[in-house]
Amino acid sequence: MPEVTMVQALNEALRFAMGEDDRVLVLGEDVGKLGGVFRITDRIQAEFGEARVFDTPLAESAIAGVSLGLAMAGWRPVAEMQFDAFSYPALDQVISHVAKYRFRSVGAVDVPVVIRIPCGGGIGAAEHHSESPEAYYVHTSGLKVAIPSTPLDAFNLLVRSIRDPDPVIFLEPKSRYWSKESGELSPDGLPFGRARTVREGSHATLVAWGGMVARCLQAANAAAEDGVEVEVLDLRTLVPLDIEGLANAARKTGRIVVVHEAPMTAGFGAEVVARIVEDAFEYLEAPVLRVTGYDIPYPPAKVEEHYLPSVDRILIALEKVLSF
Amino acid sequence: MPEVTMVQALNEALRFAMGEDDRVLVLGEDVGKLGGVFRITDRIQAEFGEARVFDTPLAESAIAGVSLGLAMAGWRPVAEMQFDAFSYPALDQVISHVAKYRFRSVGAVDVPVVIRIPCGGGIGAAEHHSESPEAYYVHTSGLKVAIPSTPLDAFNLLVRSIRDPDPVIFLEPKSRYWSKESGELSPDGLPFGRARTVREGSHATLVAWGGMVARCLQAANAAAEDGVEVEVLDLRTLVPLDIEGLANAARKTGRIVVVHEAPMTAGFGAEVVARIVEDAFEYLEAPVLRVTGYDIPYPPAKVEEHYLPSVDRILIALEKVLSF
Amino acid sequence: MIRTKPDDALQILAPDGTVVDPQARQALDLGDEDLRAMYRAMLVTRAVDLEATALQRQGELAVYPPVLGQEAAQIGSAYALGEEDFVFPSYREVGVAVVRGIDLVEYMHFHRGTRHGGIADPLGSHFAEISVPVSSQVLHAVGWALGARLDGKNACAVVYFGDGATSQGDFHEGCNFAGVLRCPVVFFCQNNQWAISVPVQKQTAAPIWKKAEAYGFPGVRVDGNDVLAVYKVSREAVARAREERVPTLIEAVTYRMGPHSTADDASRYRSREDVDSWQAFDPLERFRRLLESEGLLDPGFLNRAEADAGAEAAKVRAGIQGAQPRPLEGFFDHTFSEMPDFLARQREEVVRLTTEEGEGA
Amino acid sequence: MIRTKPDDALQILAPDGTVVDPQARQALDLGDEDLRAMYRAMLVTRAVDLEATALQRQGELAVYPPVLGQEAAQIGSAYALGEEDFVFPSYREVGVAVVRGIDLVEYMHFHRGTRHGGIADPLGSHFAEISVPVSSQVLHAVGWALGARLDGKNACAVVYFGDGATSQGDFHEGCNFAGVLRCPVVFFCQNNQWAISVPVQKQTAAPIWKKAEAYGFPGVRVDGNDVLAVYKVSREAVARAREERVPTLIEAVTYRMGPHSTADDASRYRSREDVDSWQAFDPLERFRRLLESEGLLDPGFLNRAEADAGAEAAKVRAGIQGAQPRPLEGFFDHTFSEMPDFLARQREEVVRLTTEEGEGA
Ligand SMILES: Cc1ncc(C[n+]2csc(CCOP(=O)(O)OP(=O)(O)O)c2C)c(N)n1
Ligand SMILES: Cc1ncc(C[n+]2csc(CCOP(=O)(O)OP(=O)(O)O)c2C)c(N)n1
Ligand SMILES: [Mg+2]
Ligand SMILES: [Mg+2]
Repeated sequence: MPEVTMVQALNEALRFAMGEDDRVLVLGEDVGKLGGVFRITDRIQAEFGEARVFDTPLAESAIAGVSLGLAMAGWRPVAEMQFDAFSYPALDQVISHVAKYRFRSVGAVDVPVVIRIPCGGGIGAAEHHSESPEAYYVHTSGLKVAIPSTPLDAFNLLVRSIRDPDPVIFLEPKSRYWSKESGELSPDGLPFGRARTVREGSHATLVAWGGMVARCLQAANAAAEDGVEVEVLDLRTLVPLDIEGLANAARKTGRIVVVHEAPMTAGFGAEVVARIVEDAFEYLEAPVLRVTGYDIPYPPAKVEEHYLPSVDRILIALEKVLSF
Repeated sequence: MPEVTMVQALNEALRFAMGEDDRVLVLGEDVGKLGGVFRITDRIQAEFGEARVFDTPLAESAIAGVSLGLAMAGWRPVAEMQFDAFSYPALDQVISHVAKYRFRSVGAVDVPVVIRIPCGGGIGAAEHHSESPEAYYVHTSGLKVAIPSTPLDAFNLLVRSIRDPDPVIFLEPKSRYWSKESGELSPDGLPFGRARTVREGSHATLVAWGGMVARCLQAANAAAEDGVEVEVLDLRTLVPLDIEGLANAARKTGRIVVVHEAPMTAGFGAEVVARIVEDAFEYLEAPVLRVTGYDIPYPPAKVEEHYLPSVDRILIALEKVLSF
Repeated sequence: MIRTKPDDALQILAPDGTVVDPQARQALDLGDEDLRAMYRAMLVTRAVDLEATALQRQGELAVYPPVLGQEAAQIGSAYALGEEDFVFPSYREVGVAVVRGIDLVEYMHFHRGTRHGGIADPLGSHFAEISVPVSSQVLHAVGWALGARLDGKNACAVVYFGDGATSQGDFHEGCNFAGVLRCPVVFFCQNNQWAISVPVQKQTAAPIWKKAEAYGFPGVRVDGNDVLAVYKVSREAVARAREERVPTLIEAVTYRMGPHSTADDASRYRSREDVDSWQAFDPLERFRRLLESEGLLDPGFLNRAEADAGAEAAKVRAGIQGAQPRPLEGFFDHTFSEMPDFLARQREEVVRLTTEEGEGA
Repeated sequence: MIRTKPDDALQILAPDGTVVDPQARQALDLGDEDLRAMYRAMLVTRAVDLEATALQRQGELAVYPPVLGQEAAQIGSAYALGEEDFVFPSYREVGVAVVRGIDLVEYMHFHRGTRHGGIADPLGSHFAEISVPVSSQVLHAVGWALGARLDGKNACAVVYFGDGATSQGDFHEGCNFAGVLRCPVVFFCQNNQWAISVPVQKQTAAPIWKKAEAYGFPGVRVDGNDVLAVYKVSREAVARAREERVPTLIEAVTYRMGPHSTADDASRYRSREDVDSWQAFDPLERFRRLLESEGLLDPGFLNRAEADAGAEAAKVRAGIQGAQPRPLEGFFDHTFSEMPDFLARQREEVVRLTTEEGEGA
């Protein structure tokens, strides 16, 4: 198989899922003829028809709530939110119903709804187009949250998300949309909750997801030039979280830095720190540190490079945990 | 001054604020004649008139967005959301505009909007009436978040929130609404970001806010019977957070448990752990543990006592950090 | 304020039970047994509703929102549905539940605080979980209807909500979706004049039925205390939804005779006289007079129906009194389709603690 | 599809510039200088808009949403406002900004990615920050209008949004609030037929102007490419808002001649012919012909106006080309009214790192 971008891999995943299960639907703003503003649904409508792939009116709360209703009618909707910040109008439906309907019905209703959300910054986009909302979703009990960092993972995780009888918030790091990878696009049954060791290392561990995995790899490579071997862990799914993998990281290196784009305060990085502290405190050689977006709204694109965790900031944090 | 309940203290705070500044408005569902379902606005409309205190149509996104518009017209709206889960339809307006408008306008627009939200469980309420949404708000840069645990704090913090030129999410722990305290209701300029030591202790520290402060105090008293002296810290405001106070707690006891009602995963407790780890790792004698609601949707009222952190669960966690 | 008929509202029975539209009366596809069944359902609803209020006063329910006064709106519309149609209720639809044969004990578990949702088998009974966030269920109904259309089913969704609910964004988004995506759905608004303390005049500046104009489908106002008129417009709306995939917005003008819920003190915002003035429009009384005049109320039936109503109420009482919730760990099992490890850990803690507690006691 | 006039739309000028409603033409409170100023504003808008598109192609702007084809809707409505009225724009309102004298360089900073909002002094200029989340600004306008009413001001808010925006809950909630709370606000919808790739026929099943029915205030459809007709209905709506506290929904039927934004490839969803067919309705051309026929286009004025337009475009180019954002730490200063400690700590890190970087470079 030649190289594919993450965009192509996601497109193939939708094709594959629609092919294997004719209850799968695709809906959202501009997902039809246009193929979505990022072309994730490119030619899907032409292939599967307007009944199974359709443009909705411009209303995200409805997209989420209608998806739940479709699931109650036995369909498996895959809904697209056009950008991160435009998933916020749907939060009420997601929190109060999509996440809770199985629970509310004491198990009587499956909710096989996937909500795809392009997320994160680093692509020079306008205001409200670069947010990293994962913490909102992760804190909402009843949701699974996946966020791939590579094309193959994107394919596997999306196919798996669509097969899942539970609601999955599927976050797509825009900054990795055009990254490439080669390999076989056949779903290998990648289970949720298993982090991936992207790079082995014994001195310290970087924990990341989505767009920051590549950044961490850069930092690890830079550190390697100074003889420091840094392990990089890609969480892949935030719910369920690979708690075991995190504890192992603590056991192995005892020095951990977690990196994310979202603001620091109450970001998912805090959860990673808290989990490690709870489960593996005795192995920690240094405080688990966070390198994150700052606690201000996402700034204009032309200064985003100073806002997002940089290789330098990651290296500084690594140095701190290494010299603790 | 005789004893007042938190309900009365909040009512007095609104009165006081409306009296000292005739730009203060009160709006929300049923805040007029009814005085709100919890009577926080009892008789306020009769006193200040229908122009300054008014019922809105049943639409929370509008309540938030209209409040921002009112602020742009030079008013200081104090909006009521009827219950925690009914603040979710307003999340988009709160996240994308109320929190960001000062930032978006590069400082040109003040946003003196207070959004009051009764929150938390423990009062036997129906589904969607017992949520603890603080993490959503805390993670949203640009918002301040206050949550009193006593009537006097409620008065002081609300008066101060209304005076604040920034948007404040004002969380009111329903389980404490009818708790009583005596003291002078004159605003003492209680600044944000200063935690309160509710009880001194040298062996371990409990960190909490809102409804769980009282529970922690119970646990501390129980521990005292066994000769264990537990300090209890009430954060009072989550943004800004008393980072110094948390670090001091680590320095003083080195053994910390944080307690909250919201689900554990990515709750604000994780932030407390992460902050302490970052700022005071070397003083920690034990992992900072969390005692929280479980990672399921808030359950039916009749089982909530097993869901919410109990004195027993807090004592078990204390034992763990003490025997580490 | 209601006169003998709300403005623009369709009516078949005057408040005194006389037929004001004989043609419409004749055209109804309702036999004697149907009429009796509807009356029986109204009696059952009234009895169960009053019993629930009493149960709340006795501490057996945590809180209860009475349907008192809205029985015609609920029974008339629910009776117009077929088995395959799917009901999406708010929190005040016990009358609809009665007609649909919903397990009323399970339903009351919601109000007791022992289970969420209140509907044991939503997919089997075609009756969704009780929905508290106002208007949120509108979207689920539209989604279900869209799904039914995609499946080529001859069925529609019917969603119930109040006058206050029409102010919510979800109401609008749902209606608009349904109009443009041709979803077979009936939007059934019970305008009971109040959203807790807010009168409908402060809720919106337009008549509710006219809001359908915004979505390109018909809107109709009906006297919501006239069970036959409600049945008629509902029947037409259901047919339009199923056959033409055209939604309808029905505004049933009625009145909330009780407080918003048992926790509400309505005297703070409305006068006893206002409420009393609506006594003359009682939907049961109105329908009773019609049945009487049509000779359908033989004492045998009436006794049986009243006995049934009492029995249903008693069954609810017996079933709910002292009823226990499943233990907390039981709820863990239904958060996800399978239990993830991190949750299993938490569940174990719950089991351990509650077992210890049990043993300690 | 537009014929010579959209159905039900108010029109004063036919597409060829002839007056179809002489009475309305005469009744306008516009002198010659007004007409010339409006035409000039349209020229400036066209020039700045084309320049912005060019700037984007050259990498000077990150992305830009052209207003091409919608100039009459924007200039006609903005010209109807007074100083005290407050504009709440979406992201496609450069024509309104031109009329209101907004600093266009600052405005373009938004599209360059060097500042948010784009409006330097919203409270002073009575022009709110550019709003990207579709329909969100509707609520701010209603809130401001309510505030103005409470202050007894003789002013209204005017909120701009598109056809797609009418599907959002915020649009509905805002209109409903305004209707019932009697807010002096004009809801100005530019129905440019498209929401990115979604045609208005797939957006809603009702004519947009009719949606006003749902809120109890007037709705009106106007030919959005006829600057005089737009002016007339806007003027009336502004008066109604200010004097009667009655909102109006205006649907200005127009066409988005360009792509949704410079990032969009419109050929994926609409044909060149569709777009070309709207060339005949160009709003500048239409108005030019009228002015010509009324003898207002002397070469002196025309040259000056065209020169002004070019100068404005050049000024935008000169101001924005290579323009730098304030450094990141500058943004920290405007997150809260005062810098809290935790943020100061983060700000220090930024300053340290960017200084080092600067020194390293
Ligand atoms: C989104 C949301 N906001 C607020 C509430 C609180 N609340 C419960 S019922 C109600 C009034 C509803 O009025 P209406 O829609 O007319 O229905 P009714 O209760 O009269 O049947 C309110 C405000 C809620 N349940 N959901
Ligand atoms: C809440 C929200 N959802 C989605 C988007 C992405 N988006 C930007 S513009 C647009 C279409 C808007 O169409 P319309 O309201 O007709 O305005 P127009 O662009 O035609 O001027 C969409 C979907 C957004 N900005 N905000
Ligand atoms: Mg009502
Ligand atoms: Mg448009």
